[in-house]
Parts: sequence; structure tokens; C-alpha cells
Amino acid sequence: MNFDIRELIYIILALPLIFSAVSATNFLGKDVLHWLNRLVATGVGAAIIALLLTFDADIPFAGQYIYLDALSMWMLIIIGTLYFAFAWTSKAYLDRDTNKRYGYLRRFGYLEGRFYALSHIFVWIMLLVVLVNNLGLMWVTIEATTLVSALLVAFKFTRNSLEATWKYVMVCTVGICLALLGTIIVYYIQLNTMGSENALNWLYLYEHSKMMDPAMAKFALCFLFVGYGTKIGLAPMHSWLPDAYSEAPALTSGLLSGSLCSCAVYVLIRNIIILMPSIGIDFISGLCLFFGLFTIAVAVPFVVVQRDIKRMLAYSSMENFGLMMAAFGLFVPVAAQAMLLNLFNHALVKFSLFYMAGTVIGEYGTKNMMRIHGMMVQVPRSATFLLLGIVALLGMPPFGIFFSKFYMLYGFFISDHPWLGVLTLVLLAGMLIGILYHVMRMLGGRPKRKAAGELFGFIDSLVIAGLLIFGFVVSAGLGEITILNHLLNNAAKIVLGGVA
Amino acid sequence: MDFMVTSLLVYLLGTVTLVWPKKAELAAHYFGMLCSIVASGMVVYSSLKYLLSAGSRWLVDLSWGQYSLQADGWSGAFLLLTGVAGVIISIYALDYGKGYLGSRIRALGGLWNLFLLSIVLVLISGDAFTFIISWEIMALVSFMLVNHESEKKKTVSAAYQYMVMTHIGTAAIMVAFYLVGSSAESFSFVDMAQNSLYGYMKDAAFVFAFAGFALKSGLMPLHIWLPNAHPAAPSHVSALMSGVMLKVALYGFGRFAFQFIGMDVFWYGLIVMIMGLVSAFLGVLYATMEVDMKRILAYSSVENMGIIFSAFGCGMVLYSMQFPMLSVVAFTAALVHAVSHSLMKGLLFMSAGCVMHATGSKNIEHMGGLAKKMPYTALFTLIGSMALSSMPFTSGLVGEWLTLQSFITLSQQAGSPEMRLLVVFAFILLGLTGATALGCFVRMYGIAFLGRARTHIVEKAHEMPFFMLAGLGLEAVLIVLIGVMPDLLVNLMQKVVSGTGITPMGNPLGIMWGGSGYYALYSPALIFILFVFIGVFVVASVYRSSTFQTKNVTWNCGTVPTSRQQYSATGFSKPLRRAFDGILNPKRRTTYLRKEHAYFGRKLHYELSIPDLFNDKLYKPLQQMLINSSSSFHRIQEGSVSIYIGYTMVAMIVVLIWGVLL
Amino acid sequence: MEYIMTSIGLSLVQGFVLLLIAPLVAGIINKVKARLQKRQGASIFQEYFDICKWWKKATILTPYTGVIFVLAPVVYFMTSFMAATMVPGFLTGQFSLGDAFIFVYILALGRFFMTLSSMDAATSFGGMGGSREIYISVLVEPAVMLAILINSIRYHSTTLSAMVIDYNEAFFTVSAVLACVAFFLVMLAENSRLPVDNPDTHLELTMIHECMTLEYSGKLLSLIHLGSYLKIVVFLALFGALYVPVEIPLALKVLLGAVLIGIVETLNNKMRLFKVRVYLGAAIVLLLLAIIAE
Amino acid sequence: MDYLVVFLVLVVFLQTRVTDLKRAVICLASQSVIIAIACFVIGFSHGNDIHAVMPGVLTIIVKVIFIPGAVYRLVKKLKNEREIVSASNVNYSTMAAALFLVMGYALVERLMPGAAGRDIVASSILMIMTGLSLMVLRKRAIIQICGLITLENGIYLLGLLMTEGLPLVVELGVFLDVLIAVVVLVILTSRMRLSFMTTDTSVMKKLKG
Repeated sequence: MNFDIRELIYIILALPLIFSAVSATNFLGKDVLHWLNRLVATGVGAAIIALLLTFDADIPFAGQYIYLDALSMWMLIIIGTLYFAFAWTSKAYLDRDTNKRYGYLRRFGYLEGRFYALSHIFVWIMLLVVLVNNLGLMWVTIEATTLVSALLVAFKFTRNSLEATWKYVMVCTVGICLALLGTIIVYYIQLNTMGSENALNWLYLYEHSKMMDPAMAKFALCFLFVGYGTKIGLAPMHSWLPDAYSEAPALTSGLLSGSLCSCAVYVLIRNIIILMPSIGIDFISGLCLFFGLFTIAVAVPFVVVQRDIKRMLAYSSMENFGLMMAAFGLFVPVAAQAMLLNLFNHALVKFSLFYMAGTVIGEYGTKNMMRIHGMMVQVPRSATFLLLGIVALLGMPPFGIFFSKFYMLYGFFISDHPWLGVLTLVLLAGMLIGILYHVMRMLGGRPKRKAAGELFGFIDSLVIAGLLIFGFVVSAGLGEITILNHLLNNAAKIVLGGVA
Repeated sequence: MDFMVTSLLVYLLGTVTLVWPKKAELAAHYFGMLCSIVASGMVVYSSLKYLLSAGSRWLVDLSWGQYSLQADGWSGAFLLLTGVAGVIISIYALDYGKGYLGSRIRALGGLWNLFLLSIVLVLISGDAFTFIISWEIMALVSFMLVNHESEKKKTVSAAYQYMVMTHIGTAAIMVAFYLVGSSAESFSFVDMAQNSLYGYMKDAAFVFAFAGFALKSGLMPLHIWLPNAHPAAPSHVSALMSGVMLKVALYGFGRFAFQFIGMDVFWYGLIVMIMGLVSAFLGVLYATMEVDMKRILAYSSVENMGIIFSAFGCGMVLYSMQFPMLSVVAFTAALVHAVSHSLMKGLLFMSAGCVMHATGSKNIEHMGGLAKKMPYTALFTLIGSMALSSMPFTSGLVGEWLTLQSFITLSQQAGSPEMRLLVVFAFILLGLTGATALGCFVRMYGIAFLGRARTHIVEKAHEMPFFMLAGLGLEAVLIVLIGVMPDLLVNLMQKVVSGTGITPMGNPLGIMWGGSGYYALYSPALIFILFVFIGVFVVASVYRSSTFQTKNVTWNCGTVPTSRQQYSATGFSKPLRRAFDGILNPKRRTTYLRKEHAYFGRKLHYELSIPDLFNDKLYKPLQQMLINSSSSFHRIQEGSVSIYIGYTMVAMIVVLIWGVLL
Repeated sequence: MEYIMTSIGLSLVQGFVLLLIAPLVAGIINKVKARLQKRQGASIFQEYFDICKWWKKATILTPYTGVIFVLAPVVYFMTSFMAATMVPGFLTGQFSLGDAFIFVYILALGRFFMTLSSMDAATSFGGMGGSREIYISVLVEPAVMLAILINSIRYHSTTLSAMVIDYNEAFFTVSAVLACVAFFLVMLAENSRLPVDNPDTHLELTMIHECMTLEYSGKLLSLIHLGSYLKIVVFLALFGALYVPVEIPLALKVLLGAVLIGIVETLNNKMRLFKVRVYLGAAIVLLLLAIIAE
Repeated sequence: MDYLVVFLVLVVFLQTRVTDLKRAVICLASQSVIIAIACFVIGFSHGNDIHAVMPGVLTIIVKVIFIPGAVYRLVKKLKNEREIVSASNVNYSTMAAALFLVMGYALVERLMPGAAGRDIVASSILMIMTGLSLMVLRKRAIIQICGLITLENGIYLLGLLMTEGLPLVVELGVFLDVLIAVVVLVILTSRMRLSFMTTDTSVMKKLKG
């Protein structure tokens, strides 16, 4: 049976919503939920693949509220992959976190239902973010992701998670309010220049983006940048990020870091595409470069001196997104393409790493890396996968991030910012110094305390290995996989908005 | 090329051992090693092809667009070196690796193949991207190999240090590639050769490239990882790292110097030369002070890489002074010494492995009299030590001699006093290096293999199994062959460097300088023949009437000499330590354990440590600075939500102001 | 080809000749010293007698020693002999087996084995001698290198036969004289004479070379002595041929050099081991000046 | 209209001075009432269709009835809790508010010189900044929530003035979000009271570095 694009999109949007509603109601038992959850995610994944096959990257699909072009297709692939991985690892994770000895969640009754309901609606809203065509709705959905994920972050309702959530909601909402202001200003510009019909419609604005009034546009951009930048976690608006990531359940952290930040980047880029022609790229690239590099610079010291494994990972994703913003700010095609590729790679790797971190925490009952030694001896499989993941994260071949990082950095040099490129490389070396130090401490040496046994199951290793290999294949063989290559080229064109 | 690709596939086949079933570990080990032997043999074969067709260049595009392979004379030389080392060391590892039964031996075998594979890939990669990928994989795999015995804390920290340093080096190399590549059409070496770099960008490219490759080849002060990583790794791994991996750095630097950046700027070569000389001398000096066998060898690698790079730099200087014909000598010297060093360092690391295998210790202070326990190992080690202290009839002297000749060549062209001073400086350092190297290896060999056993660990020492000895023996034979008949190798390398080999009056190693008709000659074969010829007579006349007799132990003023009366390694190098106190500044600590009485029955415990100069003065402070600054930086994240919102407001205002101003 | 053959033959003959006169030169040095010390002294042929005596005697080995110990003297002797065949100026023509560096490294081979043998006997004296020998050699080496460098700069070659002083052009220059003095200092150190080493005591505090040979006797001892005498002669010949800027026959130079050594050894006494640094530093500085002045 | 502005400014200033939680909530409610009235005024000033009434109605439902109600119920649970701040702090925030007002006027002059509703634009800017300052300066969760709502109100008012109301869908979405936000915050606060025994957010400083 073959659907057309619209039906596929409806399927994609319908399934998670229905499932979350179902699992929110208290009917079904655990196992049914687990299987349903996998089924739904797989279905959505399949739908996305079908969409990818039917969708032609050159012809964007525009509905009344739905808009699908190469960029959003790319985002769909990212979210879909993570969704799939999430569904297939969630059972093991929940069992682990509810086990008698170490689990955080053992106190709660009926937690699968709640967890699945929240997670799936969370994913659903993210799917919505990349599918809507209205800047205002984009804002609404982003804010909604904040609120839903807040409940996920607070899922354990421990003191720490409450604190983290409070900061998360407060800081993010303030930021998002600024973004709302920016959106309002954009609408104001639109009113003054084009009148009120199809208001805030992205496509419409994109077509008429030349007509905007530069001064106000710049004014709007400031608010939008800071607002969505808060959501992306650009320093100095990043302060909520490490808390939220470290306190959320491991899978949620993976989704937050992998897909939510990517969605924020996506929305910011969508807005910037609109404002770019009227403002001109100098100011924008200045903003992106400065805040991007500043974010990396802020992340480094917190990684070098760090005890909490998940906080370390959180800062490393700050570093990645800083690098991506900087690469976006270069406005050269190579860098833009590599930046999108890195969105993908980073999402995969970071999801697997957060999951590994959850495993390690389950095995040793602590987040404190200083208390973990000799994993190679005690839990060889987790240790191997952790090492692989970290190596992948640090951007070494043959894993995916290497390829995207290589070309992002190359962008610095062909857009004559060579010294910024050198600076970035220095900062990345700093990241490596920090992360590798902690990980080696955990892997090597003689074990000091007893581990709860190898919690890293077979399916888990399949999924994680699959993620890593998928990233490698897509990045290394991009030249060969024409459909993705084509998609990525178009997405990069859209990102650059016809500038370079 | 297809043959080369086949060898790569064989290596890949060898990595199967990673997922080999745990029951048949030994089979996995043998399988992996055999694969690496076969593949390396194929590499040797195909490398000869490229060597003989020196200068020819052709590309093979793998089906995936951006990856391309190529091979020419320059890479052929290093492929040869890699293949030979690969074959021999793998043969050695057939027996040596058994020591790791039950401790991840499968990973060892698989990573071993991967390591060789990545090295070969680096050597035949045809564009910067492929180069960097294979380079990084090489670094990664060697890191994992160094980290193999990860239960030991020292190993872990050494591996960490190695990874950090090599990553920084890679970053520098990447910058260099970016700079060159961004001024060329594409990253493929052919296009990069026609780059349009100029001015300070070119200088920057050179500096970054040199920094990166110098770090990988362990030149001072970037050597810091080397003396820690080599002892931490399993012996055959450290043999390969020191024998081949360091040379690969030379290969990369050669690419930059010959093709991308050019050597027409005087101070490029100057920097290379001076850095090489300094690290040659300091390296061998530290080697002479060490008591850990593998650390001695590691520091000696620093020394030899220093010599190689100094010769290379000398060549660059000559080239920049418009004497391309003369620079051939220097580049040939660099290549020849690279080959011979890979042979002899491989040999000695392997024999260090044998000694560890036999005694379970690396500390030569605990050894002595091993020659009687393991005669063959002792013989081969003697040859290796002779080679490393560049004695005649070994390959060591060939490279050393060519290096000296290249510096003489430079001195011929040195008109101005400052150039004269430079040459004098070079020769003083070279002389010091040569003599100190002799002292170093006399010390190592003498303390470990001669005299009497210092501790009981020597008692249970035994001769090595066949394959290990075979590995040692092959290396030793090659060393002596090259030492006695260097013509073939030298001419080959000369052809690699330049089409024309300069061989006056039938003398293989004659070198002609521009202008005058004099030659510098070295005909080791003749010397060897005479030496043996007359030596046989002397020996015959000495041993004809066997008048040797062993009556009693040595006269020791009436007492029986104990083995503790021998000179210890530390004592042996004492005069040198005194001579170079200023550089080494050793830390001495004397603690009196029992001193109730001023003279009798007082025990004192004397402890001497020679910290690495750069580690103390440069790296430790840097590390401290990094950590302190980071922990002080944590104050911006103190956990108060109002302050966080404050940050957002501040950012907002800053951006607004920026927006208004711009 | 037969040119090579004849030249090799000639150099071998030269080697044997030098070998024959070597003990005589040593005897002369001792005679001079004795005279200057107001002693009658042994006859100048005494060394021949000694060597024959040792040759007849049996060789006593200690149980700790190995192959190296009995091999080392032969290698040492052979290296001196090969050096003797390379010395220019007597019989050898343009051709030579190796250049100055090879000359140095062949002698180094002898040092290598002697030092090893010193450690093979497993006594404290041997080790002491070995370590001091290494120390001295490390300090000497740069000076030797510079000495080679200066002549190679002057005559555009490192071949010994080409580095011989060329009397057709101005040879009595400042740099030549400086180099001459410097090389004399170096020569004393190389042959372990006073003031660096004391060849004719067996006081363990002062001696270096003697320490290493302490365990030897019989044939091996005679080989070692022969080798060291030969070495002195070789160096004297080299000194005369390459560095003495006076136009007199080489044999005379050798003789005068021997006398000079005798005088110097009488006038000086052994300096402290760690003073040798300063001594050779002086030599290096002289050579440096010479090179700059060249 | 001008009366509204006067009342609005007064309420905001009052908000900077109250330390009792109940009164704070009441301030919030009254503020929202004024906003609602403003909505109607503006709405009817441009044509009277559903879009003109909609915002006001929504405002009354959500911001006047629901949000203060929810918060009020929460406050009643919290026995004898009041913002403990020194008088100087209060004065500071008031002065800050005054400063913000001045700033607002300056900005208005800058951006839209001679606009009709300059007072009300200025006062909306005043609300935004005051909301932020409340969130920064005060410690009690409730007051911070009030600050958040104030901020949101300010932005909403500003949007209303500049664009006569956002498109309808967006409008609904925004209200929905505010609704959820308040729900989430209320849940969090009650949880906080359970596990921290207080709603003083300054105790939450464990996560750092």
C-alpha cells in the first residue's frame, strides 16, 4: 500500500498522540505498553522512511498548517531515529531504574504509563515543531516542549530533579517569552509591509522576505536569537541545561540533547532565514560566531573539572551546539551541510552516550565518576561501548562526528576566519582533555567498589551499535547514498536562504 | 595498486580476531599474526615496485568520491620500511603474544592488524581527507594498544597522555592541511601541490605542519608522551610504534616540505635542523640516565628521530641556499637513517620484550649476567646496541655517516661567520650525541647482559622460544647486511630523493661536492674484509695454544667479591650526570633510617630521580594552570536561579546594544 | 681495480710498519720522562721485551667472564691496526678505505668493546674505568669532530689523504696554529695520557684506562698494550700530517711529538676527573676560534 | 484608555511592594483584569467581530479566573509564608520599576515617535521589565510565578498594541501554553513544599558546577 505525503504526515502525527493518550489512561499492563510503544515508534519510523522515499527534496510540500521541505525532512529523520532508539531501549531502562537495589523510580506505581504518555507526547510535539509552517505555531510548540519535558525532567520528584526543573522552566520560559516578543515584532513588520493575510506563514514570509524593514528586523532578530538561544543552550543562557540533562531520566536526557536542542536550532534557523535578506549576514554571522565560540569556551572548564557523568555529557552537547551555531554563522555551503550532518551525528551519538551513562549509573549506583574504576574488568561490555561512544563523541574516525566536524572546521578556513578555526581546535582539544581524562579513570585501574553486574543487555547493544554504525554509514558514504545526499544539499541551500 | 589493495584486505581479514569466539583464543592469535605477516610481505613486494619506478605517480579512486589512494617513491620508501618491520615483528609476536593468553589476546591480534592497516593507509592516501582519517585511526588504534594492560594505573595515565598529545598534534596537522587546502582546488595531493599560499599564511602552514609531525615523531619538547607510552605498550607494539609510526610522521612532513609548502625559505630548514639536533642530544642524555630498559630505548628513539630530522633540515637549508644537488645527500641520509633506525629499534624493543619475558622486570639494575642465560638474545642485542651506537659494520653507521657528510656539505657552503657558528654548533651536538649514545648502550648492554647476576630474578631466566629469536635474528642479519653492503639501500634511497644517484669511481658511498674534485669515501665491505681477514690471523695466533685457565675468583684484596660490588647502572652514568648537571638537575634525597650512633649501624636510603626538564618546567605547570582556572571558573554556575535569569537579561541587553550599534 | 688493490696493499704494509715501530715510540716517551725526572730509565726497547714476556705467559680468567671479555682485546687491537692502515702521509695515496669519520668510528668500536669487557669482569674497578672512559670520550668527541671539520673546510674533503697539509698554499695561519694546539690537547685525552689519565700507576683513584685492563693478563694483555701503543703512534702521525703547520718530514714530526708528550707528562700532574670538562672545553674553544678565523 | 494606563502602572508599582503572597496574587488578578479591559477596548476600536472579542474573553477566563485561582488555592495551602525581604530590597525594586518606566518612555520615543498609545506601550515595557526584576529579586516561588505572568502579560499587551492581536491560532496556542505553564509551576511548587518544606527558591542551590 502506498500513501501520499499528506497521509504519511497524518500517520506520523497521529500515532504517538493516540498512544500517549492510551497509555495515560490506566488500562493497559506493562508488557502491552512496552510492545505497543515499540510498535508505534517502529511504525512512525517506517512512515518517515516511506515519506523520505516518496518525498522529492526539490518540491517542498505545503499544506495549510503543514509545511515539509528538505530541512524539515532532515529533522524528521533525526527525530525519527531517536524515537526508534528510544522505544527499543526504554523497556530495559525502566526495568533497570525500577529494580530494587539502585533504581531511582522504584517508589512509583504505574510509572510505565506516565513515562510513555509524557515521552510520546514530547516526541509528538517535536514532530509538530518541524512540521508546522507558522512562526507563531513554532513558538507555541517549542514552549510546549519545554513544559512537557519539564514534567519529564521532574519525573523522579527528588529534590534535585525538582530544583533542576524549576530552573529549567523559569529560565527557559523567560527566554521563550523574549522569543515571543521577537515573533510579535516579526508579525508587526509583516503587518506594516504586507498586511495581515496569511500571517506569520513561513513560506509567505520567505517569499516576501526582501520587503522587510531592516531596523525592526534586526530588533526582532535580537529577541529571537536570545530567546531560542536559551532553548539551544548557548552561553550565557545555558545555565538550565546541565541541571536538566543531569537530573532527567537517561532516555529523556538523550531526547532533550539529541532532538529538542536540534528543534530549537531548527526554529531559530527558520526565523533567521526570514530575516536574513533584509538584515544582511554580517550581523547574524557575528552573533552566531561569537555566541557559538563563547559557548564552547564556557563548556570547556566545566568538563575539565567535573564529577557528574551526565553533566559532563551535557556540557559536551553545549560544545557541539556551539560549534554548530558557529558553523552556521560562517554561511558557506560546506559548513552548513556539515552542520546539518552534525545535528544528525550528534543526536545519535549523544543519545547512545546518555543511555550508556544511565547504564553506568545503574551499575554503580552513583553519578560520581570519581567513585567508578576498573569498568574494563567488571563490566567489559558496557565499558567497550562507553569507550566507543566517547571516541565517537570526541570526533574520531571512523565514527560520524569526525566527518561533520572536519568539514565544519574546514568552513572556518575557506570563509577566511582561519584564526577562529585555530581557536576552535584549541577549545576542542580542551574538551578532549577533560572528557577523556574522566572516562579513562572510569575504564582503567582496578575496581574499588562492586558493580551491580552487567546491566547492558543484548538489545541495548544492538541498538547502540546500530546508532553508531548508522552515523558512520551515513557520514562516510554520503557521496554514495544519493537520496540523503540530495536531501542534505537542498537542506543546506534552504539554510543558507539563497545567500551564499 | 590492486596488489596493495589486496594486502589491505588481508589486514582487514586479520581484524576478524576481534570477534573471534572466546574458546579458540590461541587460534585467533595465530590467525591474526599470520594475516599480518602475509599482508606485510605483500606490502614489501609492492613497495619495491613503487621504489623502482621512483617519482612516478598515479591515483586510484575508491568508489566513494572523496577517498583516493596513491603511491610514489617517497611513500614507497616508507612502505618498504613498514612492510619489513611488519613481517619481522609479527613473526616475533607469534610467540611473544602468547603471554597475553586470557587477557584480551583477541583484541590484541585484531588491533595489531588494524594498526598496520592504518599505517599503510596513511602512506598510500592520496588526499588530505583520507590522510587525516587514516592518521586518526592510527592514533586511535595505537592508543588502544598502549592502553591494552589497562588494569595498571601507569598504563592508563600513559595512554591518556599519549592520546591528548597526539590529538593536539593531529589538530595542528589539520590546520596545516586546511590552510593549504583552502588555497587549492581540492584536498587531493595533486591539487594541493599547486596551492597558492604565500606570506605569513604559508609560514603558519609550515609551523603547524612541523609542530604536528614533530609531536608525532617525538622531537623535544613535544616528546613528552613518548617515554611513557612505549614502556606501557606490549613490547611488539612499542617496537612497531617506535620503528614505524615515528617514521610515518617523517613521511608526512616530507610531503609538506617537498610538495605543499616548499623549502625555499631559509628559516624553515633552520628550525627543523636545530630542533632535531637539540632533541638528538637531550634525548640520548636522558636515555643514558634511565634505568628502565624500555624508557632507555624510548629516549633513544627521540635521539634518532632528532638525527633524522636534523639531516632533513640540513637538506632543506641547502635547498633554500640553491644547492638542490647537494641537498640530495642530506635527504638520502634522513631516509637511510630512518630505515636503519626502524630496524635496530625494532630489534632492541623486541629484545627488551625477551628480557621482560625472561626476568619479568624492565629495570636493568636488577639484572646482570643475562648473556650466559640467554646467549642468542645476548648476541642479537649486542648487534642492536652496536647499531644504535653507530658502530662500523652495522647499519647505524651508514645513516650517521651520511648525516655527518650532509653537515660537512653544509659547512662547505657556509661562508659567513654565523653560518660557520651554526655548523660548529651542529657538529658539537652531533659529536656529543654520538659519544653519549655509545655510552648509553654500553651501559645498557653491559649492566643487563654482562657481569654477574645482581638479583635472583636472573636465576630463572631462560632462552627464548624459536619465533622470538627468529624475529631478533632477522633484524640482526638485516642490520649487518646493510652495515656491510649499504650500496643498494643508499642508491635506492638516493633514487627516491632524486632521479640521479651520484656514485663516483665505483665507490658506493663516494660524495662529490660542487667545485673541488675530492671525495669522501666509505667502503665498509673492504674494511670488513680486511678486518675479518687479519682478525682471523690474530685470533688464531692468540687461541692456537689454549693457554687460558681459570684458577679462582678475581683478586679482591683478600675477600671474595660479591655481585653488589659491581658498578650499578646509576653509578655508571654518574660522571656524565655530573658533567651535565646544569641540564639534568637531578633530585637527590638522602634519608637516614637508623642513626642512633654517628658511625655504626646507621642505614641511609639514597634516592635519585631525574625528572624530564620539559615535563617539570612546561607541562606540569600548564596542567595545573588549566585545572585551577577551570575550578575557579565554576563560580559562574553557583545554582541560584535569579542569577541565571540575570545572565539571560544581560545577554539580551548586550545583543540589543550590539544590534543598535551595528 | 688493481689501483685499489695496490693501494690496499700499501696501506696494509704501512699498518704493519707502524705496528713495528709503535713500542719504540712508547719507549721513547718513557725514556724522555725518565730523563726529565733525573732517572736513568729503562731502555727505549723495553716495551718490546714486555710484550714478548706477556705473550709467553698464560692467561688467567675469572669465572664470571664471558666471550666478550676474551674477544675485546682482539677487537681493540684490530681497530688500532685498521686506524694505522688509514693514516695518510706515509705510503697511502689518494685512496683510502674510509674518511676521517670512519677513522674516528673505528677507534670508537675498540672503545665500545673495551668498555664492555671492563664490565664483564664483574668487579668495581672495571666498572669505574668503563664509566670514566665513557665520560672522557663524550667530552672528547665534539673536539674531534671540530678538528675534522676545520680541515675539511680548508681542503674541501673529509678524506684523510686529502686533509694533509698542503704546503703549496699558505699553511702557517692563525687557525692552523690554534688547531694544532687544540688537537694536541685532544690527542692527550684520546690516548689517556696525563693530565687526563695516568698510564703508569695502578692507583685506582687516578687511573681510567688501566682500570679496564686490570683483569687482563698474558696474550690478551699484550694485545691491549700493543693496541694502545699503536694508537699513540697513529695519533702522532695524524697530528703531524694534518695539524702541525711546519714543513719537515712526517717521521720527524712523530718523533718530536713523542718527545713533546714526554715533556708535557712530566710538567703536568693528573687533574681531577671533573676538571677534564674545563680542559677539553678549552680545546673546543680553540677549535671554534680556528674555524671562525679560517 | 489613559485611566487604564494609570491603574496599570499603579498595580505594577504595588506589585513591587507587596510581600504577602495573597496580596501578590490579588495584584496579579487585578492586573489581568485591566489587561482584559484593554483587550476589549482595542478590539472594539478596530471592527467588532469574533476576533475582537476573543482575546478579552480568553484573558478573563485564563488570566483573571483560572491562573489566580490556581495560585490562590496553592497559597492557601502554604501556611504563614511571606516573602522575607528587607525594606531596602522593596525600595530598590520600586525604584527599578520607576527606572523601567522612564526607559520605556525613552524607547517609545526612539522607536515609534508620536505614536498614539505611547503611554500604554511604555507601561507594557514597564510590566516586562518589572516581571523580570521580580523573578530576579524575589525568592518565593509564588512571587516568581507572579513575575513570570506579569512578564507574559506585558509582552501580550505590547503585542496587542503593535499588531491588534496575533492570528487566532497563535493566540489560542499562547493562551494554552500559559495555562500549561502555570499548571506545571503550581505542581512543582506544591511538590517543592512537600520535599523542601518551603517554597523559598533560594534553598535550591545544590546543583552547581
